[in-house]
Amino acid sequence: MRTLAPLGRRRARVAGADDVGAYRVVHVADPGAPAPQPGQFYMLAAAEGWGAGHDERPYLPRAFSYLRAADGQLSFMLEDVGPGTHRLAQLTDGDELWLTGPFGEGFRAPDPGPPARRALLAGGGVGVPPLSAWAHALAADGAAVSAVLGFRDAHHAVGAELMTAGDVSVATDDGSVGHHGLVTDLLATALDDDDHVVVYACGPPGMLEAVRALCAARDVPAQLALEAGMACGFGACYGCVVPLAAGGYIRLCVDGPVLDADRLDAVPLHA
Amino acid sequence: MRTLAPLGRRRARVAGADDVGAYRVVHVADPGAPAPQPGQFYMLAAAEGWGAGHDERPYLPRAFSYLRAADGQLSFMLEDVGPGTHRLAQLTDGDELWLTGPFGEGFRAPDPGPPARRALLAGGGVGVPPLSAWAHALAADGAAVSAVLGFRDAHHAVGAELMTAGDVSVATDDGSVGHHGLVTDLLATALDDDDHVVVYACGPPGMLEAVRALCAARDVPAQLALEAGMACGFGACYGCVVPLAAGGYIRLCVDGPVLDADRLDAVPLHA
Amino acid sequence: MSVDFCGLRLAHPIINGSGTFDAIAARRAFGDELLERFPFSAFVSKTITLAPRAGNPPPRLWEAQAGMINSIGLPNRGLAGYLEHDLPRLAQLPVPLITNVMGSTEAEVARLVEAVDARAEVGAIELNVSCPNVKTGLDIGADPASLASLVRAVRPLTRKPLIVKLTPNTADVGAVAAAAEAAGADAVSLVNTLRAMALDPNSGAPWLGGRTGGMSGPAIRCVALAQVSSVALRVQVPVVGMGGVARGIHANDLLSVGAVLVAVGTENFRDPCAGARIAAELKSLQIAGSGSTTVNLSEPQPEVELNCGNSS
Amino acid sequence: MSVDFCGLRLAHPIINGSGTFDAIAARRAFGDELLERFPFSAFVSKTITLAPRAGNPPPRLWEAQAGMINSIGLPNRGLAGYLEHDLPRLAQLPVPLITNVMGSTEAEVARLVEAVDARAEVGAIELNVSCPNVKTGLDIGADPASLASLVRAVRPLTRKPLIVKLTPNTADVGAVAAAAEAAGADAVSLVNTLRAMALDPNSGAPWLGGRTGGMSGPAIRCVALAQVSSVALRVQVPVVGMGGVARGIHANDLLSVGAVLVAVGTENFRDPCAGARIAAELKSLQIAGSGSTTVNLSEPQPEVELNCGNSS
Ligand SMILES: Cc1cc2nc3c(=O)[nH]c(=O)nc-3n(C[C@H](O)[C@H](O)[C@H](O)COP(=O)(O)OP(=O)(O)OC[C@H]3O[C@@H](n4cnc5c(N)ncnc54)[C@H](O)[C@@H]3O)c2cc1C
Ligand SMILES: Cc1cc2nc3c(=O)[nH]c(=O)nc-3n(C[C@H](O)[C@H](O)[C@H](O)COP(=O)(O)OP(=O)(O)OC[C@H]3O[C@@H](n4cnc5c(N)ncnc54)[C@H](O)[C@@H]3O)c2cc1C
Ligand SMILES: Cc1cc2nc3c(=O)[nH]c(=O)nc-3n(C[C@H](O)[C@H](O)[C@H](O)COP(=O)(O)O)c2cc1C
Ligand SMILES: Cc1cc2nc3c(=O)[nH]c(=O)nc-3n(C[C@H](O)[C@H](O)[C@H](O)COP(=O)(O)O)c2cc1C
Ligand code: FES
Ligand code: FES
Repeated sequence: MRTLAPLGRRRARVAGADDVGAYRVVHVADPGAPAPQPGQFYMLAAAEGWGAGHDERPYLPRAFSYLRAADGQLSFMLEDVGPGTHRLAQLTDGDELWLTGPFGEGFRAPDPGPPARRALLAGGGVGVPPLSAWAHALAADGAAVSAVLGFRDAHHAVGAELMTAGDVSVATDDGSVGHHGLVTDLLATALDDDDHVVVYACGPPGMLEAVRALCAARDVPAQLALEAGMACGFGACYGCVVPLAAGGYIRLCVDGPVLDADRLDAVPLHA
Repeated sequence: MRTLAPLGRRRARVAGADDVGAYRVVHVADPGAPAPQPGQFYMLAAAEGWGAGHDERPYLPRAFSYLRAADGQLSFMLEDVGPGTHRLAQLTDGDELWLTGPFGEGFRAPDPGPPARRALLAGGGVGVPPLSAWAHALAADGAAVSAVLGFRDAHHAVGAELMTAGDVSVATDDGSVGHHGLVTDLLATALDDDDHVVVYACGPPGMLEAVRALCAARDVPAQLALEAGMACGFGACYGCVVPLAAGGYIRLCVDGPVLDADRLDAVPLHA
Repeated sequence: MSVDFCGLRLAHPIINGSGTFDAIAARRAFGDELLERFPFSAFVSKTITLAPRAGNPPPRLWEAQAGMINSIGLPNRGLAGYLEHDLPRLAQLPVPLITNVMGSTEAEVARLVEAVDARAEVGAIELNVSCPNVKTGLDIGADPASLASLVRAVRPLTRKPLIVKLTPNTADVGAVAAAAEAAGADAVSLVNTLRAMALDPNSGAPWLGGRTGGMSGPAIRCVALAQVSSVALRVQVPVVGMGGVARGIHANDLLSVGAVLVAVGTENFRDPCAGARIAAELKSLQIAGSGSTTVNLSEPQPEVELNCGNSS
Repeated sequence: MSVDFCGLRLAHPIINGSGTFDAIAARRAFGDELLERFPFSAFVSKTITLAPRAGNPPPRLWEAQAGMINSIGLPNRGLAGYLEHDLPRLAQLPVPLITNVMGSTEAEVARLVEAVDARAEVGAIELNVSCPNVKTGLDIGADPASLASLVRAVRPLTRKPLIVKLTPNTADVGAVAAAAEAAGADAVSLVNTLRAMALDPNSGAPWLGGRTGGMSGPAIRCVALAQVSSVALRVQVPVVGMGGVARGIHANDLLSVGAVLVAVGTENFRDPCAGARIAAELKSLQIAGSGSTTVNLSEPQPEVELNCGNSS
């Protein structure tokens, strides 16, 4: 599912930002822009002060899935992991940023069946935004949605609040909230329970690879929203490639970021 | 007159900043540092966001004469003319900057005579800070000080308020305040009146050259505080050179910025 | 602003750098609006090789100070795939096409040039010579002699304008450009990326899948300007200048030192319409009068510097 | 952290780049505190020439993206002035002295090396070969053959360690380094500045008094790292790495690819104690264990890339 992006970057106003546990949610005014598809992403760069961080970075824009898109406003959820996210996390009401997108292919609905497969969402950390957007779209179509989410600790687990549709169960590495262990434990239990599902997953590479292996072992179809280092987001640089099981590479920004799990031998650990 | 600089750069807190007409005055806490000599300068760089301006500049620190030094606090007066001054003019209470200095040779007092020469200060625009510091020092020694200052217009002429010692007359290019014309007109009149003076001047190259020529023609000793593009401020880069009448170059940062006017054939128009 | 370049009439002097804009992928992302407001006055293809190439293993990108390093590794469908799949789609663009090709032997390059020459959709051919000579290991484009022999060999094979894209990783780019001109090049373009490297902050091992890569972006702009300037002083044929161009004034600088066209590369990643924006900024500069009036750089340097003009 | 470099025992691996720190001027600015807390483990002089040089007309500086261009033009008192005036003062520094010399003929360089060799205060001699060969016009340091003959000619004239400072403006810096080693160099240092240019935003004429200049600072760091890496793979003698080092991790990167010492240049302008700071940052990196354990870069590149590893 792909919505075309308006040609070029646009200067957009930050309409507000708030902290949600360990994460920052930034709201951006994007009036009159086409509605994106869950799983699509945007390239963001602060209009001011982009380039004065450590080692004079960031220089390139950064890719972010949208969390929510409504009433001419986009919301993004990000974690400060380096100079780009650090700068973006500083933005507040009235600041401006450069915005391009939406880019890429989003999630595809389970084929109708009969019997229709349920949607089972599995996410970790900053994997929440595309899954949350997808849960909303599915719920709006009256589909049943359940999600399993993993976080480092209680402070990060607050991010689960952003999963505002479907029934959600949480796991934390330190057991401070919900299941003490990996989100894939919850996924496995859910699949034991009912595996006539399509798994939709987004999260850190290690978690995605575990999801892929689990679903492959059980013959459960899965769509994975991957990440890769990106310079452009629209197929110009050939930088964001992921190796396919069939051989060769695809550019994640134009052929992804959502991929059918069975196209991969493994989720690349870093790109 | 030279005060040695503490070795290395120090991270200093901005203690406040205010607008004075077209200029920005920035107060910097510099506790325990040695008292500088009027005419000496410091190299400044914002601790954050130094390097994200036009074309990713500024990169190097910027040179500024001090306006006032008292009670462990330094004050600078600057005009936003490019990425460095622009960023520094944004700093407010609590922000931090990198500070090195004091650097260079300051003004030297008129030789005692008898009969002692009076100090006549001539300045334009951002030439005010070193002259103001010098006027304070002279006044503190009970010497009579008068100053002629030139500005673009009324908005800039507010900067004359920073000349808080001696009696001051002002000229503006547009005549909106004081004499309608050049500060050198005022200087000439003052010299007609009494030329048993030492002229101390700081300002734009064109004005300094006019002062130099005027004083040379009348055999009046003059000390000029010059400017040049600087990378380091302490003699390391050999970038800040000024050609001497005697031939060869001197580094303005270690052999200046104050020079006896008779060492120059002309004040270089840009360096 | 319209420019004649080797007989091609271009609406303005701003084109793209090879491999920094994929018009086919961009159309998937932006739709037909791309055709209605195409950012460049000509479109330069990514480098095409005889056989298909997968390109380098990731990571392929490193973000540097005011620039980036890439080790993309020239992925492409190969000549046949390009002619059959890409060229018909590219022909739908509203601007002339320049096809960029590279081979590691004269025979390979010859086959590429002949095949591209046969296609009416192509307006000009650009030779990417930033490719090691299989014998010497040195970039063909770094050595005037081997470059001259390559150009002489393929020059007769096409009537289309032949642009030689020079590598900046050489001692005397002016000499290389002069050799290309003498061998029959209709134009030269520069700079390609500067050889660069980055280490993984965690492991200390080379970050890029290709171990080393090519530096581009504003960080190389002043180096590119110096090289374009010395090439423009050495050759009569038109020069396409590029390297770190992000704003109209940067394009104007390259035109001032003698370039006829300016290519935009890395800035396209930050702004998909960088080409159109820079062309507009350039136009307003030229209207404002501060536009390029090629300055005479050929005067000797200050006497004292005849020996060491460029050393510190 | 202490290092043995050609028989000189240095307290840590961080020295200054020639021409980026004037210890005599710095003592005028900072007083004797400079001697008590000298930032470098050895002091490298600015380049000395036979005759005094005034240097280039101003402007000599251009601020670039994450770096700068200089056209200083090697101002110096000349050999006699250096020996008589500077050397006694430099001898008061608490660290070994390395004297950097340059000449435009072998005879000139020979006289410089002999004269400096005679002075006990000097611990090592660095040859700046970023100087055009009067015959070819090409930088001596850009051409393996002329460099080798120069080094062979002067090598016998001194027992002190002889460091050859290479120019980055060459096609194959590894080959040049190998030639210097074969001719008897005890060490090589790189990179010198990259040839670069800037235009006056108002007039469009070259900004720098020397028309072109040398680029330095973070903008060249990744280019320098690639060059130091390829040199370290080609020579056995110790390598002094430099180019854009501003923090401990940058020094660590250079050590990781095989440098033995790291020189800090432009960062000294921003932080007069950069040398000491970077040495401290390096030390804490090495304690933290993420310190340099020279990585093996000599494996072949991925098969697909043998042809075009460094091209995009
Ligand atoms: C399609 C897509 C959607 C995404 N959605 C989200 C989202 O919704 N929320 C969110 O928080 N994040 C999201 N991300 C990830 C986000 O883009 C990255 O976290 C961000 O780019 C990091 O930039 P940074 O400057 O903060 O950190 P960086 O410094 O760029 O560090 C991030 C990683 O890049 C690598 N790296 C380090 N230095 C360099 C360098 N100099 N050059 C190249 N690589 C380097 C390291 O592996 C490091 O772990 C998404 C990514 C993609 C591709
Ligand atoms: C000893 C001394 C004392 C000073 N005292 C004061 C003071 O008290 N108050 C004050 O306001 N100013 C003072 N100055 C001047 C101040 O240092 C400059 O205005 C400042 O450095 C400008 O930096 P910028 O980035 O704002 O502007 P820039 O962009 O640096 O422009 C300033 C000038 O630099 C040149 N320039 C433009 N681009 C570049 C480039 N890329 N590289 C190199 N040069 C370029 C142009 O000539 C331009 O007019 C002093 C200067 C010196 C040397
Ligand atoms: C990601 C990337 C891919 C590139 N691919 C090619 C290529 O396939 N062929 C080529 O001749 N140049 C290629 N280049 C070089 C550019 O065309 C251009 O010469 C260089 O990037 C300098 O311009 P810039 O600084 O504006 O990017 C590539 C550059 C980048 C950044
Ligand atoms: C202002 C300036 C002057 C320099 N002078 C010399 C010199 O006299 N001799 C020399 O061999 N290198 C000289 N260099 C080159 C430096 O020693 C160093 O090789 C180069 O700047 C790269 O290091 P950096 O990026 O850390 O500055 C000079 C560099 C600068 C910036
Ligand atoms: S990010 Fe540039 S091609 Fe995908
Ligand atoms: S500013 Fe560097 S020597 Fe004067």
